Amino acid sequence: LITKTDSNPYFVKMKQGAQAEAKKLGVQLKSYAGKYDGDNQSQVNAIEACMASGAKGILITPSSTKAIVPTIEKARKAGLLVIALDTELDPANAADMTFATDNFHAGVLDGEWAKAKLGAKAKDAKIAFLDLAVSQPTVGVERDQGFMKGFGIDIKNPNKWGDETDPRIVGHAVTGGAIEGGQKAMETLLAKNPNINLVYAINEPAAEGAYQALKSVGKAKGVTIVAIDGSCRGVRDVQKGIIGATAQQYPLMMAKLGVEAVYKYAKTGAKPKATPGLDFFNTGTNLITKDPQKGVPSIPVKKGLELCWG
Amino acid sequence: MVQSPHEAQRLERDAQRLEQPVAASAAQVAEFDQDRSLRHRVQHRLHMTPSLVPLFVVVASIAGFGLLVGPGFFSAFALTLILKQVAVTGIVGAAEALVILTAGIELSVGAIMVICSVIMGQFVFAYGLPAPVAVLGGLGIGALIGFINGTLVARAKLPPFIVTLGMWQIVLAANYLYSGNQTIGSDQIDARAPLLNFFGGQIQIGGAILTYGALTMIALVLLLAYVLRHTAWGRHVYAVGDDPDAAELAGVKVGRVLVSVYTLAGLICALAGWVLIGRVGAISPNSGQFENINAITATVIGGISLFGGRGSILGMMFGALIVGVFTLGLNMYGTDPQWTYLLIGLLIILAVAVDQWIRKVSA
Amino acid sequence: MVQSPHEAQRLERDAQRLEQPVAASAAQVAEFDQDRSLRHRVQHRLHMTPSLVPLFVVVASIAGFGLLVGPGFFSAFALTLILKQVAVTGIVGAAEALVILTAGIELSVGAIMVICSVIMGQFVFAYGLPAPVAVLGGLGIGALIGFINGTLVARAKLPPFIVTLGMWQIVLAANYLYSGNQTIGSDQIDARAPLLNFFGGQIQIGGAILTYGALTMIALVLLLAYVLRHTAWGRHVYAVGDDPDAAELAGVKVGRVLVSVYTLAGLICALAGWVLIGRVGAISPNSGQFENINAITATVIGGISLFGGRGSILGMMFGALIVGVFTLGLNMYGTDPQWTYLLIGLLIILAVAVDQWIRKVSA
Amino acid sequence: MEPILKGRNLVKRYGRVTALDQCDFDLYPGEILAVIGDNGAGKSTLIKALSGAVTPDEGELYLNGQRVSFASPIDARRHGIETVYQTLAMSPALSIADNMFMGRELRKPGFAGKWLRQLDHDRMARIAREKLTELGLMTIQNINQPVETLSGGQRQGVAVARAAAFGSKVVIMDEPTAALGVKESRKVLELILDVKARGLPIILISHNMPHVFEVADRIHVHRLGRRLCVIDPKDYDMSDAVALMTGARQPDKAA
Amino acid sequence: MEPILKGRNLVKRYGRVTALDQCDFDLYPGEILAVIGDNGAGKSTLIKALSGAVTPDEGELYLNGQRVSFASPIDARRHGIETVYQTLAMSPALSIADNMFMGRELRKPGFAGKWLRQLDHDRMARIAREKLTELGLMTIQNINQPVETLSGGQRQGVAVARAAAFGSKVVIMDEPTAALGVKESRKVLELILDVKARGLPIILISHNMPHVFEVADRIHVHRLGRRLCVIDPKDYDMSDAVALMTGARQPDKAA
Ligand SMILES: Nc1ncnc2c1ncn2[C@@H]1O[C@H](COP(=O)(O)OP(=O)(O)OP(=O)(O)O)[C@@H](O)[C@H]1O
Ligand SMILES: Nc1ncnc2c1ncn2[C@@H]1O[C@H](COP(=O)(O)OP(=O)(O)OP(=O)(O)O)[C@@H](O)[C@H]1O
Ligand SMILES: [Mg+2]
Ligand SMILES: [Mg+2]
Repeated sequence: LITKTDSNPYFVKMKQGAQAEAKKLGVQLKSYAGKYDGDNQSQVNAIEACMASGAKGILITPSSTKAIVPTIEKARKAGLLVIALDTELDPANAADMTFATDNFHAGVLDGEWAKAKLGAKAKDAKIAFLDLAVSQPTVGVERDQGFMKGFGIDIKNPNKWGDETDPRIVGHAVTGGAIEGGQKAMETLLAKNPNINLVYAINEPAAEGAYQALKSVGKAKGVTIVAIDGSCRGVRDVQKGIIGATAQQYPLMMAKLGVEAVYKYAKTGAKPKATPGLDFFNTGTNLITKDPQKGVPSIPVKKGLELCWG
Repeated sequence: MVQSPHEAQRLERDAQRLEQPVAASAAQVAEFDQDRSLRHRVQHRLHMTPSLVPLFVVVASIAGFGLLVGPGFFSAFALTLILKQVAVTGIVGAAEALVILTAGIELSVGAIMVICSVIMGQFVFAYGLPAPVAVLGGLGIGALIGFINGTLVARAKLPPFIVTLGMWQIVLAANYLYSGNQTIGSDQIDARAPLLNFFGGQIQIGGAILTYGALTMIALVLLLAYVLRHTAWGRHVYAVGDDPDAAELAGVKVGRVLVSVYTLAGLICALAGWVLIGRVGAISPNSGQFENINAITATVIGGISLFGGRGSILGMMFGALIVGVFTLGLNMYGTDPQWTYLLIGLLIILAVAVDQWIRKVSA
Repeated sequence: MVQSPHEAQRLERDAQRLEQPVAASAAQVAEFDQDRSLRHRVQHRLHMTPSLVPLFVVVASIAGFGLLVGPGFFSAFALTLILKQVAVTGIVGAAEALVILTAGIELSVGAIMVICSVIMGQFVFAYGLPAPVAVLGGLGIGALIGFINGTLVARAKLPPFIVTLGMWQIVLAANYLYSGNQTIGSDQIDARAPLLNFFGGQIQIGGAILTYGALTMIALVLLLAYVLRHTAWGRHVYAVGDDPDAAELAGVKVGRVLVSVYTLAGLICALAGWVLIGRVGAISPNSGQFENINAITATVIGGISLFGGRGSILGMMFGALIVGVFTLGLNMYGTDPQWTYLLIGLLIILAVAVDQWIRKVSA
Repeated sequence: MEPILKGRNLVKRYGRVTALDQCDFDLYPGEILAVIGDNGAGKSTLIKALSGAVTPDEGELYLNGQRVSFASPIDARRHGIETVYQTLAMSPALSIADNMFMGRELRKPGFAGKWLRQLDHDRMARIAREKLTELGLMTIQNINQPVETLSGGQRQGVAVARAAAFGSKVVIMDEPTAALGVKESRKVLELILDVKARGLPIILISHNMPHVFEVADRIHVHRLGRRLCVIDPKDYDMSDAVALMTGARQPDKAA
Repeated sequence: MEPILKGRNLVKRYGRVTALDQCDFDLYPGEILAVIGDNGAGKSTLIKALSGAVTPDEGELYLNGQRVSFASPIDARRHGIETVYQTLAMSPALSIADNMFMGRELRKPGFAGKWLRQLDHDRMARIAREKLTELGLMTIQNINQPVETLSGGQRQGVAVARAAAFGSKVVIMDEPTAALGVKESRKVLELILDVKARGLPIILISHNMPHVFEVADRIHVHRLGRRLCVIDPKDYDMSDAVALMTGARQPDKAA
């Protein structure tokens, strides 16, 4: 199992899920991780180490969906089963199978919900974007651009954020996906425009940081925050009203399915199949909110808490 | 640079009440040089008090951004926000500055900070210890890690860069392993151990919001400035950084000074970890991985030589503020984050270039 | 450490054919010290050829992991895999080592590497230029960035740490802005500009797979070792790092040497960018952000003093290999990544401690 | 009479160089002992061994008949042995006063000194200035100026002033007048005699034969890492001494 | 006769210290000119100005009557002015041979030297050893040993040997015998006379009056940053010179 980083709880959960499943099936699992989000080289090294030590299959959440492909091809040629988790490769068929969520779609759900929630005010909303990193890793961009799409902002180049001209955007700031970063980013954007009333956060820790920043200047009420991930902490934040809505994803399920697939492949040589109609196996995304909006599919908090991870 | 000796003295006083808007004094920049003896006096002052130079850059950049961003930047809110944002970096930077003064470098500062905040949290929430014990435990472990660094540097004579590079990785990894990557939220902290959140408190004066964290940074830096200038230990720190062989021959216990400096640095980092809890309102093992780079940047911009023995810790604080001012200013001006990143890179170089230039003309 | 003078000579020869499995020579470690004059000769050899020490650590750690991981680690495949994995770090490390020998530090190495690989890609795919022009363009821009660094260090007399810290941020941000975050895939490269992928090529001898990238690293390091030892420029690099004032008085054009070193470092980083394309098979603007830390680690583990003027560039390569051996060994052993980081941290310290210790007993 | 400082069979090797080769050494109370010898004869190494800056590989050291071994210069200083090193041992970026009082700073009296551990900069500056004035080093304009801005001779003067001011049992000077001007050298020689008058024995290393013959009570001739002989300046003249130390002449008897 | 090296109204300030204060200077062909003065009088600063190590704030410099200004020591060396600095200007970690040939390394003949730019380490080591042997510095055991492992005097010997070997117009020596032993000092004085016999003029800064009076043709007395007077050693004795340079006596006439 090769994850993007070990510092993001999302991947930590994924690792734990995989370990639990591996133990159940009696499979030997080795894990690797990059040093930072976007660290392609560590992942290349990890794949090579797997090949050298005679692994049967690789589960990977690619840091760079395109740059990892040549190495993956080598691994597949060497007879390893390669499964992409969470993030699709580019092209998707470079892996034997992908168990993933559609990050763009998760963003779209957030955006649509926020648009409906603000209703008439959506026209002149003041939005803060709390993104992942200046290097613009794929996930961050997909989620961000999905949100804009859902909210009805012209996203220009879908592969990068920051090129939009919509006046409703107060600004982008980077958080590193952590509370501290979220807080600092929010403070900065607030200093720029104190009238922000909608916050898009790359993940729930960033959202939590944003909430802290808002609270410390007495603006906790009246600002809507949306996030993506669906960790139990995050869902509870939705419950408490800190986060308006979060798009929930399922790292544990991805990991479990992935380990199973490798197990099956090692036993029988059978490769897993994709969700009909898609080129990957969609583990799904659900919007969780206390305040469902019409036309935006969502599940209640209670259901979310059952499905949540971490 | 500055207009009169009184001005110069005032700038120095400002160092001690930076919290107040310093905008006024910045407007009259770049007009001096009528009276030669006056100029000489100013130059002499700059020469004797090297931290005035980064202070000048701080003031100038605040003025600059004021013009650029508009009066919003001069608001007490924005100016105190800068202080708030640099508090953690400033404290970690103080630890870094101490080590750099001994011609060392400390790459594990951020890691020590994070693990100490996590330890404080775990002591309370995993082991159920009372909050004061947890805080003491965190501080103690910070000092212990520093002590190990110091011992390896001073006794085993390993290069500080390597010791702390290794320690950085060790501590970060230990942190993830130990914390299990769990975040402890503000509600939990408020409910069970409000002491951990102590530094989140703040004093409000008009629009100015001074967090205890920011005040702690200022107090710590002033205290260290006093210690470095006015105690034997402080002089020894400079002597060790300047030329350790000469210091040893002249009767300084170089090893002991080094160990004490690294231990103190570890302790200060642990304090930074506590402040971090208050700052973030939560305990998250994901912070501060690269705080070492921020701390070194602040130290070097502040005019402390990486070769040791030269510079003032006040300068470090102004260095941190320079970065803080640029970051906030550029963001408020609305530059794209990538451009901000680029411009900060440029301005780091520029700030030091201005510093060097002032030193030259005032030499 | 080593058993006879012949052994010592053999170790040195090994430096030049590290590609072959060196396992055999590692089995007989830690048994010397019967014959005093023999020991003295070995010690003298170690003293004169400081890069033997990290080489010894490389060999010992290969042996250690062989025992730990099993014979799989001794396979030609695994051993050449290490070379392949450290090729990029080794090349960037060569640039770093040059700068560190002048008592500088170069934090922008990784950033220069990435932007040059991106530039090569963009020249071909965005502007439709022929691949050789694109490669030259990339190399030229790498040298140019290095030249700017060097000029700021040598002429404006800014501290290298600050110059390259700023440059690191500037170049990374410029890279993101310029690349528009586009990755260029291997299919595109193979179709339109196979030259960019040149360093992905490899020679296979039995199970041993030598990529051109790895061979380039070895050739580059040997070339630089020759230049540093046997040309006037090389001696001047050492003199500048040792004591720039003395070097200037003794007739070395310190400024010019510094500018040439940084420019060459930039050029080598650009070469690393080209090798990186071959290594990964794609061009991704997200690589190499923290390659500077790897490069510095390799350099310092390899025994080059951060204070300049002391050490050998061969040592840097062995330093990179030490890290490579540990990383692959731990990866193959299957330790959890956090444990891997922790152990690597520990072993960085240990490697240097062993190095220091050997130097001491052989002094 | 029992020597106050005695060395026996001292050996110190640097790699393949044997800088001290079974060297003996005696310093008697109240005397001025000059150590002369060629460049590289091992004089500096000898006094480094006596002052704790270097730990000899073999051999014994006795202070007042007691076996001692110094782990560091601080150790030796604590026993009252004060040294002017050939390399001067100054921190270039620190001020003259800081350097003079390095390792034995004066604190303010009362609360500030006791509890705040505050240094008495003024008093230290005053004393430093007095000591330098005694040596006639009045060209120094500012006692708080960093040592690196001093001329070579001024630096040496500061180092000599430091040792003379603080020595309590033995004062060792490794070429204290090498970079000094005529007038300043005179002052140093007077100072050496002053120190002797205070009852302290002095070890003086110097290449300046007139100086040596002017002040020394006995002369230790060092050659090839060991004591060749000890001579009395009243019985020998300068050319004899030079002949001995360069090996042109064999010693006939030891004093 | 026209001076070979002439300075007029040279001024150099370091912050508030004026190290050179409208100083004049003349060196005539083929002579040995001694510069004497108190510590801190500005002698080193003067010769740094002459050798390009320091750029004077004001004043002119003439070489063979031509106005020159040296941007760096290399500039001065290119004009044939070779200097032994008081700080010696050596790279401690490099070998003796490397230091001697720093900045003017010898390359191997033929292809290796021309195209591979390979240095001729052997030849450089041989020449370095010869030069040192001429100076009688035979206690040095290994020409490839780093300079930092040499004794103070050995280091100074290396620096002197370097300047003497390469000077073509003027050789400047700032206290070349300060750390040298009696025998080695003799050798340096002989070497100075040798160099003079080769027709080169020499500037010698020294605090050692016997040495100065032994070799100098003229003596430039430096005081408080300027030339007080120039005296002929045949007309004055040492005590006169000392009286002049310490200010105890006023100069009556200038030479
Ligand atoms: N740190 C060192 N490493 C290696 N060799 C050394 C070291 N220090 C001194 N030596 C060698 O030891 C010998 C004695 O040196 P020492 O400095 O004691 O001589 P000295 O008598 O003081 O000479 P001088 O009169 O020139 O100062 C010399 O040959 C010198 O090269
Ligand atoms: N880099 C510097 N910065 C500040 N002041 C300096 C510097 N160099 C020299 N000075 C001052 O200039 C004056 C002259 O110094 P210089 O070294 O020329 O004296 P000198 O005549 O060579 O003395 P000595 O005989 O002791 O070597 C001294 O007062 C010294 O303190
Ligand atoms: Mg000596
Ligand atoms: Mg001088």
